[in-house]
Amino acid sequence: MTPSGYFLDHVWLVPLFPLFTAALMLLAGRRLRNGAVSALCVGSVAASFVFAAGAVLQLVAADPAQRVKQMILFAWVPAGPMHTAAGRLVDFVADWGVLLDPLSSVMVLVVTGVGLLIHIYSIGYMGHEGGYYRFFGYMNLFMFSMLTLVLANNLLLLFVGWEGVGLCSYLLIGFYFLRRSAADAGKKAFIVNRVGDTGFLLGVFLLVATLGTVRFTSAGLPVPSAYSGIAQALAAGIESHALAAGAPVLTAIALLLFVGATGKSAQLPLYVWLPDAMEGPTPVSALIHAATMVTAGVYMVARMNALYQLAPLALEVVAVVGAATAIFAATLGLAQNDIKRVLAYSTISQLGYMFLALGVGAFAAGIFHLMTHAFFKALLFLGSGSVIHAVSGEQDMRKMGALWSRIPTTAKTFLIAALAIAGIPPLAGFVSKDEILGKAFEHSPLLWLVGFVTAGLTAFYMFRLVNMTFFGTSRVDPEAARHIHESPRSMTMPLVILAALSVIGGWIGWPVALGGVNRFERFLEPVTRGATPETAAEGVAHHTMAGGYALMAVSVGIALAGIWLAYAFYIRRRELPGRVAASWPRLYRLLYRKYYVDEVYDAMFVNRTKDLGTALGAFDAGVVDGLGVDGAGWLTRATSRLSIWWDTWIVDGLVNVVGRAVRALSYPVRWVQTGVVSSYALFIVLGIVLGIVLLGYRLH
Amino acid sequence: MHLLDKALFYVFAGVAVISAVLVVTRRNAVHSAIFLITALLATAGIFLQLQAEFLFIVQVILYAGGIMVLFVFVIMLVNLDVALRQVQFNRQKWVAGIVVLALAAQLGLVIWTAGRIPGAGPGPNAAASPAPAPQLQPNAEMVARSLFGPYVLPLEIASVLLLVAMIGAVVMAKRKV
Amino acid sequence: MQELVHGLTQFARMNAGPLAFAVVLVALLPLMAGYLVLLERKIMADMQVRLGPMRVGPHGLLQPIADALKLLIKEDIIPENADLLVFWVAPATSVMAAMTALAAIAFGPGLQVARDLNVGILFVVGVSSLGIFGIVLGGWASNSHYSLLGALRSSAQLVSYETAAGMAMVSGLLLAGTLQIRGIVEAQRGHWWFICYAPVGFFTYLVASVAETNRAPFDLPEAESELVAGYMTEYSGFRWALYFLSEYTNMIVVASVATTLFLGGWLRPFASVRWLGFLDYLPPLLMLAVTAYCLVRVPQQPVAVQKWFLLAVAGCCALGAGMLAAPLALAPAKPYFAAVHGCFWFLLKVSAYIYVFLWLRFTLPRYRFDQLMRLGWQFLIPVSIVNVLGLGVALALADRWPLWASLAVTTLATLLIAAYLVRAGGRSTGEPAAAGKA
Amino acid sequence: MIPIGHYLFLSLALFIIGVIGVLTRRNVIIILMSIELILNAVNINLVAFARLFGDVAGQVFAIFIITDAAAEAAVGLGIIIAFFRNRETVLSDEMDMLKW
Repeated sequence: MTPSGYFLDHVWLVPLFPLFTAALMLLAGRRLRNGAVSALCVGSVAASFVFAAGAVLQLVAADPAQRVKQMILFAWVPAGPMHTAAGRLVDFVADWGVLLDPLSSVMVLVVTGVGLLIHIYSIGYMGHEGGYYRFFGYMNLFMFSMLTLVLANNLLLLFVGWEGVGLCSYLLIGFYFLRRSAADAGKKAFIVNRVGDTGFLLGVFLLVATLGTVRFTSAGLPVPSAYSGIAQALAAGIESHALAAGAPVLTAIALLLFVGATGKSAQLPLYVWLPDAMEGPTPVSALIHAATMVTAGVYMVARMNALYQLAPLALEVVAVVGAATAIFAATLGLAQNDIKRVLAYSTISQLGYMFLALGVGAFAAGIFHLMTHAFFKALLFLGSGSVIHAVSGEQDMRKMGALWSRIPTTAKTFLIAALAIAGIPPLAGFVSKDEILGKAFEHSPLLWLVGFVTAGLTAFYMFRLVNMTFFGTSRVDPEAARHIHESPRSMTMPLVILAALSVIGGWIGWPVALGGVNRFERFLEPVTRGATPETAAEGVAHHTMAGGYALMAVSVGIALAGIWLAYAFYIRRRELPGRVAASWPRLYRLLYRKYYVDEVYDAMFVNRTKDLGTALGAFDAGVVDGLGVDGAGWLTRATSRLSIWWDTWIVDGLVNVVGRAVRALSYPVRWVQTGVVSSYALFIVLGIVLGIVLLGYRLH
Repeated sequence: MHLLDKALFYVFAGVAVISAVLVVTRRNAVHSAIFLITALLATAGIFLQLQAEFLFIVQVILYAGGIMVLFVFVIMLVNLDVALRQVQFNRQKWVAGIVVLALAAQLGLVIWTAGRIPGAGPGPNAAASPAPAPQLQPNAEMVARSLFGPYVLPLEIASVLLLVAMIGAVVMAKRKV
Repeated sequence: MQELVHGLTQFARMNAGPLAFAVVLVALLPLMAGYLVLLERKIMADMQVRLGPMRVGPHGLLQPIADALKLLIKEDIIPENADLLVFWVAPATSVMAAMTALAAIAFGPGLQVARDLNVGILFVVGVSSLGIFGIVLGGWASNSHYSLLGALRSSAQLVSYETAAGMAMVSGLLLAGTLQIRGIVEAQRGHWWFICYAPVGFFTYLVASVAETNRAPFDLPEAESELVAGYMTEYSGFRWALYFLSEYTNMIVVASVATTLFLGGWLRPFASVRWLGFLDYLPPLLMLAVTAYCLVRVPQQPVAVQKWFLLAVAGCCALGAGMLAAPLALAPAKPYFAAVHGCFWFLLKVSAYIYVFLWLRFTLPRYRFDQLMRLGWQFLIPVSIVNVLGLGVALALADRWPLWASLAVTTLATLLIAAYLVRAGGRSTGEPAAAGKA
Repeated sequence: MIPIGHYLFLSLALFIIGVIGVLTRRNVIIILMSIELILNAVNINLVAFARLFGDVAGQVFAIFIITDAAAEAAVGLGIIIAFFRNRETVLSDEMDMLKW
């Protein structure tokens, strides 16, 4: 009784629209006019969005218990029978399939919806750039990869999308590849991600060895028992006591997968690539490095919640890493002057929030924050892009200010987004962030405290940004000041839509404490239930009404405090920041230089790698070339001298002896071989004569 | 009638043999070619006498009209005044002469004695056209029926041979391969 | 010895008719060739709005005889280093080949030297191909570069176009189903002439026969402006006349072959259509008309000799008319009807064919040698081969389709391929390999 | 009628003359012509026996031999031209590259 309908049955088409246009762009895009490129690429994303939305609507229309649509398009890696670590004989096969359940519905809507808006925005933003078709080709390729990732029905296919988005991220960060810093940033992103991917792959291997399957679930398939999913395999393992909750192997898998997630989702310690990734065009930052790709890690962990719920230690690690990243990145955001870098650190910080939510077992809250964050962070990035557009490409906030009335639409939508991320009710950010903080408090007050402080810092640096950009006195370059203008409709229209979503987007998850029903959590509940009912019971708990109100009030309070502080620092008394920085010069330097993390990484890894290369080079030159090759050469020469002697005197000597003997013997025969045709013919005739004589003799 | 036939045969045979001798002995290759043509035409006459009209015409068209034109062409392309002044016979001519005479003697003996060996076929005096011998008429039609009937495979092979020879000749005579 | 003489006389008695005809043929041929030359000059003059030879005899009618006399009494020059034997043999070979070829041609029912040769038409081809030797050897024996070049060109051309001509003839032979000349002609009695069945074959043969007789526009071997006079450069006097004779004889031969194969031979047009029988009265009337014209012109001749000569011509024509009319009117002459009238129709068709030759000569410019070779090897030979294939298919199809339909289909296919060849030939601009030969 | 032996002796004569030509002449073109003579001698034999036995097969074989002669002449003369171009000679005893 799986749900069906036209869009549901054709949901596998969703990634293919962008793939088609991406192929078209990258193969033949050079010949197309810009109008055609925009129409094709935006159109394909719109088609994806329509199909995705239709499919999700048809899915939601189904009975809550039946809201899974899984299709296996073809057997992709039919590896054949194998033994799992538990000794079970399984037929391992990785399909190319599509899984649409509540979790992936949320993701697919976010990806296609936000993606569509950002594509529309890009028409205006990239309109005057070279390589227009290339940009859209990469963007569509990214859409394909991301949708593959999101709709994958198994971990291996998810990895294909995972690497695909990594590739597109690399290509788009390095879009201005003539700029040295952009090319370097691309490489940095790619290499840092490889570190994470190593862990991810190891996790996949270990998972395959342990469970013998990579399919997420067998639900939604025609004969579920014929297909084994990870959730089902885990449940079976628990039931047969082959596995136990908290077993080391499960923890190991979970941690290894999480290493991959830290790489892709820019968590400590692999976050360093994301700030540099701001070298790419702003729509890329908005789409890939804020709304979608970086949340892939969150999605993956949520998708694997069945596993994580059986590995509490790993969940603990996730929570701690998430919380640490959140506050760490927030402090970094305090001292940055580049508008996009502030937003980048903010993204890292918010991703930390999501992992904190996942770590405390609130998978739905994490995904919810993912969604709202996608709205307002995309809005923030697009808004910043609009600002940069307005001030002729300037990104330094110290050279902005007083833009409120010059670019009103951008400023207003930006302010809404800032309020949303700061957590002011009733905007989306408030709802989702508060949910996380509430769940964290239930789990551990310490983690809550970290999140709480981070919320204050977030409000502060966001409004520092808003104040420095839109209010106060104008510090814009006089040359650029004359060109300040509002962006075109194609850019402001997505801003407005995203602003609306930032306001109302949180309402579907309106908390129970404030009289809501938290539809979102109920919607995701079938997925986040975990492998076994017992573990699920652990995850779903309810805090008391009063405690909930108190927590909300406190967090709103600290957000307001942060806003006020920012107002005080950057509007009222503008000398204060300088004085603060001067009074704690070391702290300021520390923050300004981003805790010297890049330097430390350089010293610890990059330079050591270079040293290793140098050492290996020396080894190669000295030992391999010197001893090995040269020594072997000497040995060969020595041997060959011996061989020459042997050849000259024994082998050739014998040959010569034989040759002389043959020549001596052949002298009498030589005169017959004249080389003249006539004489050969004469011999033929002679032969015939003799033959006839012989024949006549015998006949006689 | 009988005698006329015989006379014709001797005329043709005589022309053929004399021309053949001249072919072999002439210094100038063009003269050789002319005498070879004469010999071939005389042979064609003998064919006609033997009721082989089709072969007669094939001999005239192909041999005299085709192959010999080729020969004359090549002689003219290759003709060297030097070659005329050189020695025309090679060193082995006397040995060769003796051997060939021996061969001639043997073969003549074979033909002469053929009739006396039982089971070896008709003797040399058997009439080439015995009275009840079936007439080979209409000749062209009979040859055609035979050629495209039992001998169709050899015919095809012969055509392939010609094709190969043609390609070979073209390749060989090309200035630059 | 006596027996031999007896045998010879017996042979002569049995074959008196053909022998007599052969003698007549050999005797008349130089005359015919001479008048052909006159005809050519006259027609050329007509086309160029001139009068042509008018001095010797009425309307120049005695010109050929004067020319022949002139050639006979000219000095016979032999080049110093010429190969005497070959120099002598070559023109004789040419004439011999041409005249022997005529032996197999039937000018009318029974008007044929080699009557029951069952390879009939092939004999003509074979023997006339021997004419090449006359040209090649003549050119070589002259010991002159112009002669040799002309000879090589000429023989290359002859060899090339002989193939096309042979294939074109095969199309006629396929339709007739026999090699015998009588059979070929009789096969056209009940049908249309084969030109209607195999137009492509006829066209191919027309072009190839022009090339084979070294006539314009393919007269490269004797191109005066390029090679002086080709292989005939060193020849003069009577030997030259022999070459000339052989050329015109060859024209008659190819025209006869074409007439036999494609134009119904000695048959009256629509020979089997009964109600067109009145056409039998046409020949004598035609001759009478010529006689009348001559008689009208007699008084206008300026000199008495010419008057007498023209009168003689008129008399000859009247005699001809009488001969043609006799079988129609007189009962004892009835058996000769077919021969006399057949001969008339045959010669008429041959004349028409030769007229086309002359016409071509006066209207078309000369080809370049490589163009000539390309036309031969890349167009005519493929087209003639395709034509034979097409006819074969058509004859095979004729078992179930009407003959005209199958022939139409295959002829159309052949024409399409010919059109393709023309286009492909237009595209290829490289020097053809055959051109390097000469 | 003419006895078969006459044809055979005629054929023998042509054959022997051809063989002598092949064995003694130095000019390769004349050697080739002598080979044509030999083939011709064979043809006479075949046709004579065809007449004797009243079977047309002999003539068919003669046709094949003529075909073969055509092929042989084409290739042989091609070789001669190629050789002449390289070596400026048509004498058979100067064509001794086979002997090293």
